[in-house]
Amino acid sequence: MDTTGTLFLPPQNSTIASEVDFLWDFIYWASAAFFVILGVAIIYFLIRYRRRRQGELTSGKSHNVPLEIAWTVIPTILIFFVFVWGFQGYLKMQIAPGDAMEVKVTGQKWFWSFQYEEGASTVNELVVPVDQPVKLLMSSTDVIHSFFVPNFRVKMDVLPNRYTHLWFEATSTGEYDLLCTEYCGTGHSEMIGTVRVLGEREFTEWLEQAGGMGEGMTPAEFGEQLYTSKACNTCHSLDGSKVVGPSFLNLYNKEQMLTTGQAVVADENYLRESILNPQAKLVAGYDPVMPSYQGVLKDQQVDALIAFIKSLQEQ
Amino acid sequence: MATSHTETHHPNWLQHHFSSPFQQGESSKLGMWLFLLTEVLFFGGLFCAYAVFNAWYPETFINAHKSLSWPLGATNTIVLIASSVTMALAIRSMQLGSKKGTLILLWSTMALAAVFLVIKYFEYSHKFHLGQLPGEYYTYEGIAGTNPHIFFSVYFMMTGLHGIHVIAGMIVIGWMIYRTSQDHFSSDYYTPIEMTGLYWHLVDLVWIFLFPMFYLIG
Amino acid sequence: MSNAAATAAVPSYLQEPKGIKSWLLTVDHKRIGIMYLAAIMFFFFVGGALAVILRTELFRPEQILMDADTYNQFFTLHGAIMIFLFIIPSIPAALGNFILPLMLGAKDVAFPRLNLASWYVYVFGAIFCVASIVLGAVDTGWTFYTPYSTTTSTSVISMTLGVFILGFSSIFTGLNFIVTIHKLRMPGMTWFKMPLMVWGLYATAIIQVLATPVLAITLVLLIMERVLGVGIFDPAMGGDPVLYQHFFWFYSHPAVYIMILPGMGIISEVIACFSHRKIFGYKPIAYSSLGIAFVSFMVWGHHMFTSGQSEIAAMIFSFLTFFVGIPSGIKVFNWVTTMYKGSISLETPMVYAVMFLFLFMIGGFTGIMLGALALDVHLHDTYFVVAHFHYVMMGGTVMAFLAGIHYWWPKMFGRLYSERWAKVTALVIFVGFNMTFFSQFILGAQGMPRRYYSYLDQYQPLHGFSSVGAWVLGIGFVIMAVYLTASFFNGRKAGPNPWGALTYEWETLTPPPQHNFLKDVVLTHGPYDYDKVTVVGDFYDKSPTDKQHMAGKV
Amino acid sequence: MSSNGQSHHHILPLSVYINVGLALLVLTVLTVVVAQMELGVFNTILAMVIAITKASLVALFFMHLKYDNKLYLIVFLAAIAFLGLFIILSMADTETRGDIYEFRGRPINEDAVIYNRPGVAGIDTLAGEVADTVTAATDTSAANQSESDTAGGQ
Repeated sequence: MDTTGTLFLPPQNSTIASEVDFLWDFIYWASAAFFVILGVAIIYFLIRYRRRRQGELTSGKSHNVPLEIAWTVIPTILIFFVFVWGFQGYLKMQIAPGDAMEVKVTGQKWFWSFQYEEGASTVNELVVPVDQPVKLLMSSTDVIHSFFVPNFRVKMDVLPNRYTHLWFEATSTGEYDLLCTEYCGTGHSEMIGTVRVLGEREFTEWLEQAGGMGEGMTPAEFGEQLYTSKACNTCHSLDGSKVVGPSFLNLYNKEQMLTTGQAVVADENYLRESILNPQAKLVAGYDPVMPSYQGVLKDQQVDALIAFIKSLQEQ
Repeated sequence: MATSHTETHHPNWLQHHFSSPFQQGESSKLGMWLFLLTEVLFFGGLFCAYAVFNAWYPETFINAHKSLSWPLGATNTIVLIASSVTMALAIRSMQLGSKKGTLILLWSTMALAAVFLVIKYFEYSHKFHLGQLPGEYYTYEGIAGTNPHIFFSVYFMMTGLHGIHVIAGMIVIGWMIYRTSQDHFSSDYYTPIEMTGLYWHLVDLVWIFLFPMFYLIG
Repeated sequence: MSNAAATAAVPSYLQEPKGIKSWLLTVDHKRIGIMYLAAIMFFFFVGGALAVILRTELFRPEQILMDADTYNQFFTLHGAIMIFLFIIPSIPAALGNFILPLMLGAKDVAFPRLNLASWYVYVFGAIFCVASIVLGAVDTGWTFYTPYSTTTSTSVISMTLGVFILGFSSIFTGLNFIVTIHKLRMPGMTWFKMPLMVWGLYATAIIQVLATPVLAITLVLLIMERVLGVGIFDPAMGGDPVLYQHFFWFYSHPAVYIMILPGMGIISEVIACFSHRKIFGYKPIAYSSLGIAFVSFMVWGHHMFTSGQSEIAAMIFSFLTFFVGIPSGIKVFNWVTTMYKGSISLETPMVYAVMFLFLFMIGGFTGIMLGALALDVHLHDTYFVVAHFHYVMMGGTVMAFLAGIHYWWPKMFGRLYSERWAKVTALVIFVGFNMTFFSQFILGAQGMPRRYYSYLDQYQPLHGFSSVGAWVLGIGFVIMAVYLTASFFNGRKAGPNPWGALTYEWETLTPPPQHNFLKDVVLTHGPYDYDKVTVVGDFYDKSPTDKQHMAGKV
Repeated sequence: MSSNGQSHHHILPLSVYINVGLALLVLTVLTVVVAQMELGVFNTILAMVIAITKASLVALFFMHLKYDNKLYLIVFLAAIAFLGLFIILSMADTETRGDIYEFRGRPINEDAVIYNRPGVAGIDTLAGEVADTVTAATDTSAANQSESDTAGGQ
């Protein structure tokens, strides 16, 4: 298995990758052959048959049945093979093995979240075991996104109010880019995550402690970790600048003007409500784009985030 | 194509780039048929939407279609068929050179089109009253099945688009009435009326399908 | 026609009638063609400027010129302008309008007033599209995918209404061309005596009248979705966003052939003329145009292999997709064989035609890759697709368009351009083009998704290279604008038939008089009878004598 | 035939129009009667067969396709054929999405939440596009939007 990649293709890190790359190679070299033959012919003709005298009469031959049959039939046969291989590979990509581990994927503007059957959930980081098929059950909460891992050669659109699916089996441990390939607005190019492939034992360990607070961590430190891992950072800055949502700096106990015209103090209750039900009290000047974190964050995690926000007070 | 003896006969309605009235008439007709082809495909998108959603929500479509009044739909069908007959006869009348007959028949077509629209108006206002509106304005609660608003979205889009075509047809027929009364046409030259007729028959054709799709089978 | 002295007194269509009003109210297909040409060239340079700005922004992953929202609006505008305002009308409405009746020996198109209306409708639609910039720009991409397009706060309605109106312009042109080709051929011109450009335009026109109405209804539904929330494409209301994609691509895939088929027509003309040889496989080329037009209606689903459409649909669409490849391949084989034993003169139009052959081949081969299901899953919506369609649309259609412009320029304006500058520019464009887009094949296959404002660091070197290529390309087009403008004002005067071609547009004066031909033309030789008739082009014959026409013998 | 381009096809007798008109009338009555019976799928099939018959009558006689240049017939049939292609190929997708995995064949929430559209509602967007001045109005609509979000949220 090629794990270094070529000029064109990234390394192969899933079971399906070599099959896709075989198809690539076949078309690539067949095309190269045709390209060279035709290219050489064009250049040769340009030189050999350049105009030497104005107004000469030329050959009136405009048909050659064997030649025409050949250049119709040969490409047709080649193309038929390409179709069959392409379709076989595609079917393999569509039908997941029965023992595949299932992970629920949600695409939202502009991050990915993953829910494991065991209860763990992550944001922008899909952690999977090596050498084990993983089936993703995907849907979106807003617009269409698309789940793409180049090294695995898999891609599938993520639709609102519909499930789509995708499966893969990673063949080596490591971290691979996860990209959104269906245009979804401002943060489209920031909707990048990682697929972390772990050994079987490491994965089991990870799954057990995933979502919990590490030992010896203060709630605020845990919150800081969640701030990145749950992708709060895509919309909320820590330096007071306005991104998509309000900055966390000095947010605690600040008086906020709502879209309804009311004022509200950003206390613990308000922060909790805004995380779990963001549109309930929307601060004026911001779009109602934040998704609800109900069910995504555990209570302990919400507390940790609030603790982290409280710690961000400038003197 | 052109026959040579037509060169001498050059009536004022013959455009310079055509060599004979025959060529001009055939060109107009082909152009009109191509236009009708675009109309068929324009409605086609909605027919496709109807087919897809009918297959997805068959129960809804059956339940929802019962809220449409088939007697009104059938009346409208008959009205439109009658208007098609008068339209076809108007062309025939002009072929025979009868200006008066053409005018009477065109006016009848116009009147029947108006009757169609009036009936449609009563149907629509009844639906508006009940809250059987398209999409997110749908508030009616008496129809069982998933997503009944989709039925009404498709219904209003298709009949609405058809209605717009009826109105456009009436405008063109009005224009033809004016031109006929101004003696623009004769038994030699009546292409514009013929083209209007083709258009009007297509409007009728579309309704011939809309009627069973919405009023009878859902 | 050889009697230049006697006919010199006849004013050309450019000279008579005079005045701006005579232009704005003209029903002369040549003037309408020129007005189209002016309009599309304007939008080509606007779209091109946007492209250079976009590439500059992408030089490095971080912000250089603009923020993400502006970038999204710019690439949407670039796509919408280039597709709806430039490429679709470029060859049919601008060059085709000018050349089609001349090639048929007709005095005008079948419906001259409809033709003028088509231009005004185009301008009207263009105003709506441009107005969307002022009203808050559009950030949906030119595809207007729901539900993004139904929920974004930008002025989607203005843009889609503009495109809706432009559709009518396209339908009018197509309808007009079909009738013209059916009814207004000169006596003696049977279907298989028509130049291949006419076949290309005919196939194009069929697609225009068949596919464009579906786009119109799609956009109406999209607007209704925004205005009334009809819910047909809205997943939250029981509708289906994938259905929108079916609707959209039912037009937009055939539209790709609206763009390329007339280009292929131009290439057939140019290669035959400059190879001075009977075109090889006339009927296969003609039929393959119709074949492509027909099959193009059954392959749209290959834009949707990863969209969540069903596996069976994907299989059907993939299978049918390959049948577009065959006729395209046949054309290329025929063109190359036409050069065999020809008498090839490498003037600028031919240079562009050869560039077309190379670039279109690459575009076609990568198309095969994208048609293969398993491989498309990896390549879909990456820069590979971007590079592929730029190779077909720009390397194909735009190169053909440039070949056509340089080929018919003397006929249109009666003047020649600087051959030296034209060839240098062609070289600059060829180098710039490949720098810009070949690097994107590699980027895409490596996994770089399209429509990204910023990107991961590992993609930077190729992005940088591509951006430099875009600047080179931009410079090439600026040089072209300069030498063509110079030619327009004081280029060398051209004779009626500079290249020695046998199609009938060259039988009339240069530039042609108001009603095209001084007297009715009758077909005397086929469009590619270079084995029977030969004409030395007055471009080659520098001495101003009268022995250009040497029918039948050398 | 004379040089005039119109009367090259003969003028149809009045009876043709009357008879076709009557046939259309009868067929309309027939389709209504048939629809009142419970015939299962045959209701749809019969209704479509009758509609196609009626359409053919109109096209052949009123639109003169029976007598005119066959090219027009080809144009008309092409329109129908391509429409058919469009519908069939679209439905080849929409009807078979659940073939491999049943969950892919249907929406997650079968019943639409009609008043819970993501983002800003259509009418407000239009207003916003025409004149972006009424910020206050859009603000309230956004607030209403969020209220309905809470009400209809899962």
